[in-house]
Amino acid sequence: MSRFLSLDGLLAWLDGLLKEGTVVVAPTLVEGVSLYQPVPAAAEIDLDGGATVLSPKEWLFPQSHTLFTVERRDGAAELKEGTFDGRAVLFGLHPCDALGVHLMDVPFLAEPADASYRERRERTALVGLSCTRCRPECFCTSMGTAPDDPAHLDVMLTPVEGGYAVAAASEKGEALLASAVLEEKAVPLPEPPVPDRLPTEDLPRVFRALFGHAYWGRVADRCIHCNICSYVCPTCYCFDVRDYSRGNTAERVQSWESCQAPGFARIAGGYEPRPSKAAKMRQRFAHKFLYFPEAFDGPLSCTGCGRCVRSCPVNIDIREIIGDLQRIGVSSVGSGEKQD
Amino acid sequence: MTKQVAYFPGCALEGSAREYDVSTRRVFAALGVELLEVPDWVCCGASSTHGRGQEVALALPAHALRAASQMGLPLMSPCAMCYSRFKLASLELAHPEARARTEAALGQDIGELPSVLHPLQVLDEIAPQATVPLDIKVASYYGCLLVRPPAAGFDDQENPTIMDRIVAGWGAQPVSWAFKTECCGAGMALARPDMVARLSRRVLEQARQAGAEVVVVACPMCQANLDLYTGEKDTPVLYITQLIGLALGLSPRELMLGRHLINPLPLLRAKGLVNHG
Amino acid sequence: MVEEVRDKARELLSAGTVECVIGYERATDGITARPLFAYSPEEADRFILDRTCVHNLARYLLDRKGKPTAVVVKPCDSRTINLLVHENQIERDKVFAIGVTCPGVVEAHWGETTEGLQSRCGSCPLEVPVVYDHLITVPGERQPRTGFPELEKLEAMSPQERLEFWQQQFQRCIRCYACRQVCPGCYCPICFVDQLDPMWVGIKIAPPENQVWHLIRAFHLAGRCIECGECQRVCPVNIPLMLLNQKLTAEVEGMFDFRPGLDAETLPPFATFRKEELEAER
Amino acid sequence: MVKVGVFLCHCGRNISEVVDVPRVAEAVRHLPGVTYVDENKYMCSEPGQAAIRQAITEHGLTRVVVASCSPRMHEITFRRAAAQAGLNPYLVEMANLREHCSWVHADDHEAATLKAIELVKKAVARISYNEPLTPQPIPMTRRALVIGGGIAGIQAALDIAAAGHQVTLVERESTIGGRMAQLDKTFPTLDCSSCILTPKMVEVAQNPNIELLTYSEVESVSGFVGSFEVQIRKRATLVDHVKCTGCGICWEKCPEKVPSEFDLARGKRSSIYIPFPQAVPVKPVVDQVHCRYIKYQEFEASGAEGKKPPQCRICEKLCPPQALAWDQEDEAVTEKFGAIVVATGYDPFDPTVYGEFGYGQYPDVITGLELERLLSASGPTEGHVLRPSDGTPPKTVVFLSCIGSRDEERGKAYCSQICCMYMAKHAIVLKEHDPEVQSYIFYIDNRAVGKGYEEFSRRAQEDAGAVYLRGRVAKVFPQDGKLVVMGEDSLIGRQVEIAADMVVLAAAVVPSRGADEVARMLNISYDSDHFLVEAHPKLRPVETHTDGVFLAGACVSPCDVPQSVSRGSAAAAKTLALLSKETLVGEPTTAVVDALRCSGCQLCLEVCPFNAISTQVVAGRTVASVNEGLCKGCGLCSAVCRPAAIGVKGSTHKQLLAEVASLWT
Amino acid sequence: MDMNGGPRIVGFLCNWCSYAGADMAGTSRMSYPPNIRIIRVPCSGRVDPLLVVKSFQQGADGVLVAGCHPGDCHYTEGNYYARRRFALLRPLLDFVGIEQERLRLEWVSASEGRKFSRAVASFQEELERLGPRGHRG
Repeated sequence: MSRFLSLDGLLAWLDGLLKEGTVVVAPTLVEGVSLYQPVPAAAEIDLDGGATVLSPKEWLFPQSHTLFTVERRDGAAELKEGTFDGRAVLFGLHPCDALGVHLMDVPFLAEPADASYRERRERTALVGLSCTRCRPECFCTSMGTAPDDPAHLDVMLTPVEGGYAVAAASEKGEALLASAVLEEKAVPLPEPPVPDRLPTEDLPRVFRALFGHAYWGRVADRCIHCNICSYVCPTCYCFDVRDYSRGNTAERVQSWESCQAPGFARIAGGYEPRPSKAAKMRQRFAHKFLYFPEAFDGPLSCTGCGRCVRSCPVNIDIREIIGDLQRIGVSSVGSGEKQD
Repeated sequence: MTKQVAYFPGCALEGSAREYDVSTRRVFAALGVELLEVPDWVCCGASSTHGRGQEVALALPAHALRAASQMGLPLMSPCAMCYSRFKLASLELAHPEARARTEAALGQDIGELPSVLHPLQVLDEIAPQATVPLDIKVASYYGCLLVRPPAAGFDDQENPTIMDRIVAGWGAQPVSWAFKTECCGAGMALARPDMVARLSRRVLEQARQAGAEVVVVACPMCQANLDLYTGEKDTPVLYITQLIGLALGLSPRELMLGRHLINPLPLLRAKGLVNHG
Repeated sequence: MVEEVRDKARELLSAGTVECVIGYERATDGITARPLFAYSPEEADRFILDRTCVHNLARYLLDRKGKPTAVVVKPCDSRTINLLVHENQIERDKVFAIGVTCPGVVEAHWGETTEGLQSRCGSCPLEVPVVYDHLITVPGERQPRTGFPELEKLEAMSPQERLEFWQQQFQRCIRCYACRQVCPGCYCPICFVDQLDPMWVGIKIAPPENQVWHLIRAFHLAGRCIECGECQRVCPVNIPLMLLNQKLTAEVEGMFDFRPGLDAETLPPFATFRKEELEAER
Repeated sequence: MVKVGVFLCHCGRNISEVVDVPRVAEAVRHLPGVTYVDENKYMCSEPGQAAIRQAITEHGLTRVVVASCSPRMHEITFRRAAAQAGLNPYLVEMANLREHCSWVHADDHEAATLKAIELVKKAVARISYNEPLTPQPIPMTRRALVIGGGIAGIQAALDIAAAGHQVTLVERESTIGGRMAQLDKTFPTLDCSSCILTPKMVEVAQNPNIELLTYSEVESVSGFVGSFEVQIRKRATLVDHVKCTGCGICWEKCPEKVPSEFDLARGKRSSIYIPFPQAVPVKPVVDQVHCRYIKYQEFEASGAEGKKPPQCRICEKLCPPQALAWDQEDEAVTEKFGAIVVATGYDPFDPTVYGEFGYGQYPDVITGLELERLLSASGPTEGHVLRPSDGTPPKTVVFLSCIGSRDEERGKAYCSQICCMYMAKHAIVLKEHDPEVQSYIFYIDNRAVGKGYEEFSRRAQEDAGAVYLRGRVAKVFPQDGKLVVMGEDSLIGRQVEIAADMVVLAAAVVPSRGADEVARMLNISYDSDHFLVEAHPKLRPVETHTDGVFLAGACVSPCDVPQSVSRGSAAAAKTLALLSKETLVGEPTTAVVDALRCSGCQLCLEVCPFNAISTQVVAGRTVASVNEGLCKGCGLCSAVCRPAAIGVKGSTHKQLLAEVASLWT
Repeated sequence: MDMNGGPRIVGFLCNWCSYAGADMAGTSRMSYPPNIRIIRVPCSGRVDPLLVVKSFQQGADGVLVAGCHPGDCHYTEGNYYARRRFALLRPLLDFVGIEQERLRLEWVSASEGRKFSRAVASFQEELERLGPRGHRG
């Protein structure tokens, strides 16, 4: 016996939440592009849409938002912080995206926590949706989650005949479900699909070993150094902060930033710490598979969602890179000719 | 070089200046230029007519211009007055509103304006093929209408040379003189004969002083005045087409040399330009 | 014809004519293409050539300034070479252009390709590259010219409708700058949009900023866009960027009878003027 | 952090009666950066300026905004005031509250006041981005070039030399003197032209500060004010002027006589020659077109068959110092100059276009300049005026004015300025030569503007009995050995005919051949008649738009001797003002390139009107680089630069953007 | 302060002709609508399209660029380049919904105070006809 929520029940539940002022952020189709956005009504939600172009990190860590504004009146300054004081439901996360949120928590909630991230995070409940099928670019199981893994979620929904099997994974989840009309009945859960598996054995060591390998230069050749991979990635969290001032008002803005962008980390005088294409390219993967695990002991900073694979204009494929490195590593750990 | 032209004789060449018409037709035939006469042509609007106002001043010449345009040929008139009128009219008809008004008056479209030519321009392009050497000193007299107003003229308005070039080409010796474009008295022949006499005589005097034996002209009015008021000495006044006719070996009769008041034949015989006659 | 590419590449590499041949190979999805940089004759075996070869590889010449390089160019891509030579970015004699005639290319994104050709191929004036050192003829009927149909659709709208249309597009922009990074005309060391002093646009990702970015991006390509369509292809949120470029392409051709990249000599519109012109357009 | 002082001007009541100035003061008091606000009835008055100076020192202001009239009016005033208080003058900005506000919005005080507030905000926003600017010193080559050795060029060269500066005078002909040397006498004083000119020519030759390059032409000019690089070609004279003593045997004995250019073909010269006896330098040149020996050499070289021309070489045989140098070749020298004076002079208009006057047809129809040669004692007729046709002295001479002048149809639209006076002069001089001469002058208007000119032309009429006929001439024709001049006396409305012995055409003055090429070399402009164009027709009559290039004499517009001389001196004065400095200080508002941002596309090179931009290699990249000497700060480069890598000081991207951003806040 | 007080106009005026022309309008007391903000630039050819686009983003309803008459440019050619630049920018703006009438290029000489004041007035009318901009920066 488990709990069941019919499709109508689901919509009614979400509309109820909306009515009481909860922000529901869910996959929606905008001009054929699937994005996480606050929805005006549950009907707007793209329920069986696969993975969105952008990950749900958009909600907790917006592309751009105002940290605070200052206004100057008769010599005196007045400061207003940009806060979120409502409640939100992040709906439709697949297990990989749930893992993504977790991996964002690691740096942002580690003391001293990022105030505005923590605020949103605490006021947001995560409602997940387990995967009934995999896309060719999926490899979540290689990254420590699975199509039906409820980890890090507050509520987990599994699509079944006529509705969803419901599992609450946290108190927050139980509280949220209070307003849902649930039936108790036996619903057979579908067999979870099985994505490709990658050789991820001690990746950090391999990366360390092949740090200066010419291989990076070769992959980087075709990279155009746009920001797509970082922006679609659920775990990339680099940002930049700037002040905008106009007349008597000023605003401090935080926006996404990408290690692939030209001039990333460029400092006064024009010095670039990672001038070569190779170094830039390596930076992204080294961060995921070497620096992050080392800094936060353990987890690789990748969810296997495959978004970067899908959106890269020149097919720089993280799975291929991991494979290649393992192959080279096995054959010639450390012996790779120095590249830069 | 033009092989065919639309030919507009005009009133003068039908009457007083028939020899100009005939010699022109003969010479051009000999030179292989076909003159297709403009069908039922009307007055070109020259002399006093165009003074009656712009409408008639354009409508009359427009008739022949339209005809030529339909023939798809340039319009050629030997009469300097006709030439001038056609040329000026075609310039004015280039302006849309003038054209519109004229077409309204005409009740017809004029079509693409033809180019307007004077025989001199055609002759200037034809390689001379003299059979009789023109050993004679010639004063080429242009009068006013071939070069003025500058817009309508086809040579320097003060010192034209096209006729000198042509007659030289045919073997004659053009003299350099200053009265090439002086007024002959033109249409005042009846109103102020005294003045016309003074002007014409002076022109001839100058020609003689410059050593000319004959004066060649390309305008019926010039010919008439100079021929009439010749002054104390007789200097024959020939149409350029007559002179070229002689060089081509045409007979005085064919060129109607007999029609002039000053009989050129004695001189021409003396010069051996005509043997019989 | 694929073999012809491979043979030429092998020949150039083994003769040492060039250090690198840039062509296409199969992508990891097994159906689309991706750029391949071959440094050895062996690697040349991986080259492919078909209607999924959408990338403008000539753009990579900017990364290989001064290094002898061969590159496979479609007619549109070939205009890049003239553009970059004219703008003193590359030396013609360092480039070996393997030109391929083009019947048009399909829409190709990872894991999916269309049957029909890209719409921009409809307005392409060329079938044969404008510059090449070796020409490979690709069989296939070139699709009939369609001009700029979408452009006309938009021009038919009222300003208000156009405004709404573009706001809808621009507010989706995430400013990943893939359009800029892929563009052969965007090679500024520091793009105006990245400049902080003065801060023309700044880092804020919001509709007004996005609009400034897209207007100036397009205008900086006025009289320079060689119509390879890469900006639109790479956009992760499907903004029809080529519409802006095509608008300017049409205007430039109308006003100055100029189409960029067809040769390397003609001065572009902003480098010259005629005293008698454009008083009407003012 | 900048400390901005805002100074609001009432301009009497010009501003304050429309704009509520105290309210403006309140509104801007707390703007970012503003630390001091003051009002004054007249900011531009001495007390007003004093207030600014005082505030700068007492309040340590680092920026000054003056809200008053148009910067075109008082920017300099306030910059100077700031400078006196030790503040860089370019840290001053103005808000135009008068011309752009109170004077145009007098009908709406509220709106005007709100606008005034915004104009001040705008200036404050802009000024925090102003940078202290110091003009780039341009090293001055204290040496001048004068192009053209006519009276204007001579005067300029002498004045510059007199001030102790080096000057090079380049003349295309083999002697200096120009047109004035061809004149017999000069109006209105009737001094003998060569008597007053020759001493100056000699002085040029002898002045140690003057380098005289005759028979030479300027071939190319590069560089800019302070350091023009000029290439000059010295044509081969085939005579070693160091050896030559100018004894004259060669030109006396040379058997090959040809028409003399100096005498306008009215006389002859040898083919080794000096143009006229008083020539400077008195050193001959070999005319390589006519010299027999040259012809002989060419024949030899051609290897043609047939009769050889004579070897001649008489000059060589007779030359005492053996100065003939047959193998001499053209020589190109490149020299550096700080400033350039252009004095290329004029040519007479060719009257043959007027067929009716028969110039070229009738030998006795001549131009005024040709008459000068006939009148000149050193001329072909040794000063006896004789008819070219039969050598008899003319008794009746008719002058035709405006031949090519004031005639858009076949000539030039402009008045040639000198003709009226020289016709009067000729009438007087002819009378002096031969009392029987009767002159008739056909004129359109008798223009006698100038000191003593009107009196002079009266003298021609009253003393010399010249008959002035107002009207144009229709025709000149020969009759019974005379030239009949047929014209109209428009005052009595009658046709007149005069049987003349000689007809003199007052041919128009046109720029001398090649003046336009010189202009192109110097990047200065010329008008549709090819006269060179001044920087401003009234206030900068000798300057050009190219700094350091000045104009003298008839190359600007027709002018007579006194005008040429004063123009020459004026150009010299301008030149000296430059040469008197060790270094020049140009405007500091020039373009600058940020090499880090420059993409090297070189579009700026294409659009720069002053060729001030070139390229240089910085850190392995080819980037644009501005020559501040040539840059005028127009900013065309800046507007076409996609990465905003090139900016104009004083009109930087930051300043303009700040102004835009300040609006409606 | 959207349309009340009239449409907002940013005027980029070249220092040599048009700014002086505006001064002339002042000295001749030829009044014109107050809601124009004049920015002095060395030459109309100095005006970067970015400045125009930024002006619109800052909330301008119209942008006026004024320079010397063709042939009179203090720098000989600047206005010709400006003319080309804005002839292309206008249709682009129009294409994204900023009516091209909102960007004006005028030739105003130093003596044409009347022309300047008339230009501002007629531009103002034009902009009032168009109404406030749909999307303001």
